[in-house]
Amino acid sequence: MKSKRIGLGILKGMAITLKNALRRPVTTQYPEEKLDVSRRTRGPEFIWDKEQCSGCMTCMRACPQGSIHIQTSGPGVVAAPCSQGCPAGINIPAYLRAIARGEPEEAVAVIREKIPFPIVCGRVCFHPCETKCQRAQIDEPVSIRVMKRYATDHDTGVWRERAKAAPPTGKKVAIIGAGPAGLTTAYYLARLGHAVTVFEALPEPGGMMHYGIPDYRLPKNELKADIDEIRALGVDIRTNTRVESVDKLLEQGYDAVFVALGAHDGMRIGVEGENSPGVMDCAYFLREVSLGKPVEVGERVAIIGGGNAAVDAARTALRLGGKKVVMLYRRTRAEMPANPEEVVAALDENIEIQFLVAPSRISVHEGELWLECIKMQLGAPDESGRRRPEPVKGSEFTLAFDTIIGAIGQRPDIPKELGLPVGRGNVIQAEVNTLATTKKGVFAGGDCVSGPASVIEAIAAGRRAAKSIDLYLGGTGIIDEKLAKPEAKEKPLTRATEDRRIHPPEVSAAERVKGFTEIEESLTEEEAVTEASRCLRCDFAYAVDEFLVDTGHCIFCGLCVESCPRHALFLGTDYEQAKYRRKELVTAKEAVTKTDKSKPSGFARPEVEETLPKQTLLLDRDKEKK
Amino acid sequence: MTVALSGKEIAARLAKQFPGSIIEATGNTILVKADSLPEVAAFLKNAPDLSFDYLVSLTAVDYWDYFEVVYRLTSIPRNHSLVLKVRCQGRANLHLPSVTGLWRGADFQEREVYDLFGIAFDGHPNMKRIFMWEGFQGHPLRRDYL
Amino acid sequence: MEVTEKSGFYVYSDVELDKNEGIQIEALKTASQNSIPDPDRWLDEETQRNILLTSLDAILNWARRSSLWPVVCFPACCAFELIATAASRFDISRFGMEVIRASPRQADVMITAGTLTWKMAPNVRRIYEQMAEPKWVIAMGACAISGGTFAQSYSVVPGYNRIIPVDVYIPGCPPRPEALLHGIRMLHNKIAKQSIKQEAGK
Amino acid sequence: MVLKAEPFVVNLGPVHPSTHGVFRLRATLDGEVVVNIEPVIGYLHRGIEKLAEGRTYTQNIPFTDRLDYLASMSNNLAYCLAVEKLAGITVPERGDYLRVIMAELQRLASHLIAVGAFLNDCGAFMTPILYMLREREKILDHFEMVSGQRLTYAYMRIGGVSQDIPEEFLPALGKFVAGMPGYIDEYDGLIKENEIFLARTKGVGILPKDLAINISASGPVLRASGVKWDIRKADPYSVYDRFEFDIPTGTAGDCYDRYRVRVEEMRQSVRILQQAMAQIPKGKVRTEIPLTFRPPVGEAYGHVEAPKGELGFYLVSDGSIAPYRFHCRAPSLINLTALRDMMIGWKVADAIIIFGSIDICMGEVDR
Repeated sequence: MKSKRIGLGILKGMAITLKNALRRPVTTQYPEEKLDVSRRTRGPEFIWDKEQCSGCMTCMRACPQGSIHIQTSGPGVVAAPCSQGCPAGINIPAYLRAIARGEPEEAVAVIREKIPFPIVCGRVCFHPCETKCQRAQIDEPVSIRVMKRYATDHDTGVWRERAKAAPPTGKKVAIIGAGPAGLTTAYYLARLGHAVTVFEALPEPGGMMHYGIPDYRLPKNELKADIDEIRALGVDIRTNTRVESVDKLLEQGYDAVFVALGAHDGMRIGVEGENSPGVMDCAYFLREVSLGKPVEVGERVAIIGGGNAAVDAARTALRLGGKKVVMLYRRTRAEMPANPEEVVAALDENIEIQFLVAPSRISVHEGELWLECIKMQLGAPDESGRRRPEPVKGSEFTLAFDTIIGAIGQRPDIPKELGLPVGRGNVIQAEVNTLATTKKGVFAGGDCVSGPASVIEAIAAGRRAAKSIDLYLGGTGIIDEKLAKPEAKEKPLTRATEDRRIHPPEVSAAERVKGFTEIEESLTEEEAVTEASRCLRCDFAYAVDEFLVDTGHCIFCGLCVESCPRHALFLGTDYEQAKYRRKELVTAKEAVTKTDKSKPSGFARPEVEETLPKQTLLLDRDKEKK
Repeated sequence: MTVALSGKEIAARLAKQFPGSIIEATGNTILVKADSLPEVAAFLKNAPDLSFDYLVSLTAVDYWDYFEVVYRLTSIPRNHSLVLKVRCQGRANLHLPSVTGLWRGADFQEREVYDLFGIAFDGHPNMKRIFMWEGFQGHPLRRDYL
Repeated sequence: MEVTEKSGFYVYSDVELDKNEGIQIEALKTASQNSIPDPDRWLDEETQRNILLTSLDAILNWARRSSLWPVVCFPACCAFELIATAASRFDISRFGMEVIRASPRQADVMITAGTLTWKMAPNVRRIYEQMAEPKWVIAMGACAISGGTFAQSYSVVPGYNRIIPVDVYIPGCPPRPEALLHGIRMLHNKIAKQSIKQEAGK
Repeated sequence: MVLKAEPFVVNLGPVHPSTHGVFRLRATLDGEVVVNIEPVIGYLHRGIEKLAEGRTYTQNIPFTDRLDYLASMSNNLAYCLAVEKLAGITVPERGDYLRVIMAELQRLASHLIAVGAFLNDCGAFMTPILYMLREREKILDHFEMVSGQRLTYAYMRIGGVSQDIPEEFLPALGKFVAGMPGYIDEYDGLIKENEIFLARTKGVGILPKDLAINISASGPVLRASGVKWDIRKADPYSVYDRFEFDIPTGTAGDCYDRYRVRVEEMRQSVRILQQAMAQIPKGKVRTEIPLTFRPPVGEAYGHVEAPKGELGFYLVSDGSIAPYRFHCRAPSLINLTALRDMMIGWKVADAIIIFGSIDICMGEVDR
């Protein structure tokens, strides 16, 4: 206390007494005393999710108080949910707008900014973007993949003129494996001026894009078009070349090595008799078919597994002469990892899928394979969240087949002599962000690190690898480039009438099983423009800088929260976060004083009424929460 | 269930009893001339088979050309209901006969209508403002009051 | 004034009373077109403080804030959250405030729990004026801050600070008891910073 | 010897602890006897009816919360019923059951305050109302569980309720409903035969049956005078026709009867709650309608039996997104008409009790 300075003993004593007297009893320590507050409490604070908010101003319209103020600063700052959903981060709304304007070549330029395989992705991508599409809140998501396909079909190559080639850096990079990850890395590193050599063990580049995806989904010449663009950059792709050791490559003068071997080793079914003739694994089967080798498929084919590869194998088997193709899966359709569209297509082609069935033994009887199966039932969920199948006792039965294809998964086949650390699941261990391995100058990515994944994820891994390899080689690590021309200012789409998505025309099921011709056909321009115009332009939505609720006026009725189509707004429940900002409130109050009293609040005024949409959909948000 | 009586039937009876008192009848509503309101209301209250002894609510609506005063009547012993409407043309110096003599429940409600719409009820014992203070300018619930 | 016997219905007092009231209301309404600035001199940190006075301030402020007695001013909805705060579950008496005084002369703080109309304004003003110094005002709820949901109405005062100076604002419609307690704690903090010198200079 | 006293005027309120808000009673006294009173109201007139004409139908729901802030759910219900009548919207069955559950819980909460405040006015300062508030807090917890607010819920929507109840709601309600009759018995046992209470309330402030009907009294005030009139039975709305319950009526129409009727109504509410909880079906809770919608041109009157009496909303639509006229038939205002007849001739101390026995809410009186 300051009384020390005075030096009077009496005051000092008084001070101590005071200090004790001023000590507050514990019970008065608000907010340490916490009451049980219900989880639906409409507390004193608004939680606003900037990422989700599109500035559609529905909340402003719903507010009876007019106490919501949104400050916007021009469009196009927010990353749209679809772009966030895309592993490669393509600016999806931008290319949809380009298509809607009737400029598909600009759309390709936008896509090319992030991925070097637009043609491939336009056909086989599993579109994680579409699951994030906000249009689903109104009717159905936009067919983003089909739009990409349409754009590449009408590409004029405008982007090539805008691409800038960097001067050679004199660094050499070796890439092992010419799959999507390896070729993406090669593409970007070549763009940055490095000399890139790609080593491929198989006769054709493309990896799983070539050897895993059947022709009816991705014709080989389309894949070649994309790879040719990479070759055109001066990337040296050496096929039929197997790399023995990474160290040898480094000795040969390569400054960095990127290992992208993929996952080509089909997993064994693991039952008795799996080595019988006529039993094969899916990766081998698809690869042999792609290589053009004659593969003998009997009339009755069983596919064991429920992944995408299993569906591909089943549909390929059907085209190679299988009359009765049966897929056996040990869980139910809900748990099937295969893309639902593919499953539907397979069912259309009269492929039978038996659920909750697991094989237990294979035996050969007079030229036919007897597959002993057992019925399963779903038990408690395992660590992956899927319910674990359990066999039902006494439910064994036997089916007869000519060919059995096991498609229960693939894993990387990493040769020991490569000299890289291999972890659980036979994958190479690499750092998550930089993809660097323990060996200096050696990077690894793609399926051989993550386990079997999708093309777009491999491309994303390739982009990460290119960034970190460039940084390692002394570059900036910036691989993005501007290929599309800048857009004119536009507004977000806030009024949407209910509409269905457009499905591309397909060859009929009876026709398509006859051969390997591509199933899906391209859209007409009119259809593509209509579909692309359905985009809500979430990125363009007013970029909301600040979301202010005048708590001096707010009555916490919750109508804004209820009306928000994107769940970007919540009424907070955390009382410790509650702010009673005195000064700000006073300022807000001054604004109130200036309100024009002749106008009633709310939006029932005739001039504002005109601007209201005819139909605002109310969302059943409880359904979503569950 | 409270039965909503047919306005047309009641109107026919009333027209016989008090010729020229009814303007129109729709649904369970009858529109009565302002002059004949006291006798019509008294009849509705006292007729043994109607006995509207309970005035549920009394209010007014501003339709720009005229004001419409709405009397919502219910009979507790018979459990049926009827809506009585009276129109008041013009916008200034409005007068209607009071029904406080029949239903004293109209006391505060008529004062409310006087205060907020400016319709004076003749015969009301204490016709003065109820919500707003003396000296307040205008009648807030009129459509032209901002 | 004339009053008849019990037999007669409808005997009403003189209309003069109402007219006088109306004149008062209109006068107050004309006089309070602008809001009164908040008494926030306490925000100015560290004015020249005498050490002795600081200690005296500490004692005085401790005494003052430890037993704030609110005055009855319960116009509307917020009153029931105030009553709930006073009741056993939230227990305002932990702050020495359980004595809610009906007489303004025995109270230090006015918790304005509800919408204020112009008709009511002279009465609230009078209650505030009758309170003994030092006195504080907590504006509880949206209506007290700005008129809240009725701010556009013809008869509602847009905020108590048109009539009386307000010290603490608590948003909410109505604020939960926890929020009210928080506001009271804020007022305590404010009182702790006050100085007897400033009051003398008022 | 009779002392002749000069009559004098006493102002009770508008700020007075026993006026239940900003109510003013201009009483003329002869000594201690009330010879004349004049209720002066309007101290809380916020112009809700005018403001409502400028907002959409959905945006008006928060206003109805603030009419009778002790019974927000009942107000929401009455307004939503009126709009649904106007626009011809039906409510899913589960929504209807939830509405009934909320309305009956609200009746319990409102009557608890009514009884507690009434006893407060009788001179039992603070103690009884603290017990009543204890139970009221439990009910508010249930409301908070479904709507997030403690007093102004805005829970009901046109076409149902805003959201389904959380899983833990019905078990919690079951626990509360099981305990509630015990609590009611506890209060009633303490109060109903209390000598002082009987002396102060029996025969005080009698409202005869004919007069009660004539002044359009409703709710417990009307029923205490011996009129068996309850909108839930007389004109069943929502799903009230599926429940068994009784209408308590008084015989004398004095303050004591009004107290007894309220306590008995609480017991009946518990009965309805038990039945509703047993019957509640699964399914949707609201018919989805746009946030801003235009009902056809016309008018509608929807009414419910609110805790304080018949609460009705009279809506006139001109086909736009906002009501053309929004009128609220407020039970408290009309029940106040009886005040004068009940008070004259009694002493000032009795006047306070009579006033307390009507159970008014100023937000609804003044609107």
